Amino acid sequence: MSTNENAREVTVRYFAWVREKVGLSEERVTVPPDVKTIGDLARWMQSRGDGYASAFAKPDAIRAAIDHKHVQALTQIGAAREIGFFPPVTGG
Amino acid sequence: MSTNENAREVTVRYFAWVREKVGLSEERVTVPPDVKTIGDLARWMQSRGDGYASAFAKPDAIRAAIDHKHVQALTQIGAAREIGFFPPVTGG
Amino acid sequence: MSVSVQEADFDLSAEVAALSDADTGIGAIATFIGKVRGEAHGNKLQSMSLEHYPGMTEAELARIEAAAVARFHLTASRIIHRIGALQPGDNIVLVIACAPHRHNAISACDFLMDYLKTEAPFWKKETGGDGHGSWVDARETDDAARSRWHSGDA
Amino acid sequence: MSVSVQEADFDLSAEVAALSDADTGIGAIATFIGKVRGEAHGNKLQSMSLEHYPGMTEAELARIEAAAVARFHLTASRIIHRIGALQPGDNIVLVIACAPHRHNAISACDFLMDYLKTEAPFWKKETGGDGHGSWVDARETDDAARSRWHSGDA
Repeated sequence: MSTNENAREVTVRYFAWVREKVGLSEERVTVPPDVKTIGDLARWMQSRGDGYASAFAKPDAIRAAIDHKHVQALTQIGAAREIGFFPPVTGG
Repeated sequence: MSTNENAREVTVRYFAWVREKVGLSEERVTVPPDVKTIGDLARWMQSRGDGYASAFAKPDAIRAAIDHKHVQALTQIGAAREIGFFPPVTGG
Repeated sequence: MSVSVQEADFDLSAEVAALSDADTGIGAIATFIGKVRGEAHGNKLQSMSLEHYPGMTEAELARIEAAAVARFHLTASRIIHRIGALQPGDNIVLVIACAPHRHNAISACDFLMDYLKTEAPFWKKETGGDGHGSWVDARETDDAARSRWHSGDA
Repeated sequence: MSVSVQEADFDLSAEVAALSDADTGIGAIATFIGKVRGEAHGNKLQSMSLEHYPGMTEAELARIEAAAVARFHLTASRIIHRIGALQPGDNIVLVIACAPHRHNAISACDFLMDYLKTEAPFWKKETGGDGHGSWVDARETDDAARSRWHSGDA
């Protein structure tokens, strides 16, 4: 399997109902070169199977973090080591 | 000693530096008929001796209560059973 | 709802438990403790003495507490104020406000302290490192803080 | 300053004492406890489960706490948030803010809870009396509460 020089491997973690719908809490993902932003990644996730399609059906309902910091849909993935997807938080 | 029909006996209590200057914490006082308000009473107190004169030298610096409720200088003494004089409060 | 004026110290956890353990409608508990600081106006404090107006104090505290309960829809509340001789680090006052949701509980604590500071008949006398005692002056900032809630509400 | 994410319950008095006993500069201690209520949206609650994002949670709580310390000039502070299975009446979260004066301590508690509610990565799943589990929806009122402090301050 050839690796595009722009493809990146990142750890992706899922929480709460995103985790339940995806059916995984964590995985290593090879991000295609045309996936530049968090929003791109959320939309690309929809194509990865029924669980993902359900979890990411409404990207606006999902929040994300890069390397443990909250980010927006337009944030570049850049050199992210870990990306988290989760619903709006409900602690406290 | 003849008692004017308009003279009233009340318990007067003193607190904090008012008490220290007066030299008493509590006394029964016969209020003259022309002393109608709390302000009148505070001014009349000045005439009762050196300690009182010192304690009531600045009536505006003193607060008062009638029967355990805060009152103002213009409040009528009326049928008060107990009058308290004290500095602005500093608890909490 | 209850108020206490006492020489004894209080136990925060025990007071909170007594107020809230039996009621699962309570989602929020805000507490405030005021303590004797080791310095006053830049001078070292040796001790503090708290005087109050017996009878009036309890009535004022109950009135202030009832106003907070009504205004913030509290489920439970408690005020304890100590009197007598206190040392730096000692507790002076405890207020607890319990409510279904957090903003009411926290605002009620704020309100209770602002009214207590300006209307409850307590007076502090501080004794400094030199042994000299002086009555604490009332702070205009306390009156200003109370007026945030609109005068006459409690 | 310290934050903890833990399954175990906490002891309010012990946490306050650990934070404040040694410092007589502290004149004001405000605390807030959030508890599991017995009802949610009119339905009886059987239990609650709290999930979080290990690593990110601690970082977010520390960031929020540092923002409160800087903004309100806190002398000491503490955040404890529980995770795992909880029952009605159980404690969920504790925040403590210590300061020389009361308004800073109380406002810091308010600020810490508003930011914690909207930025710390915790998620609640409620199980009702019928055994059905559902994830709690985020509340727009929490975002509105946070925006009182001006977005981007923490």
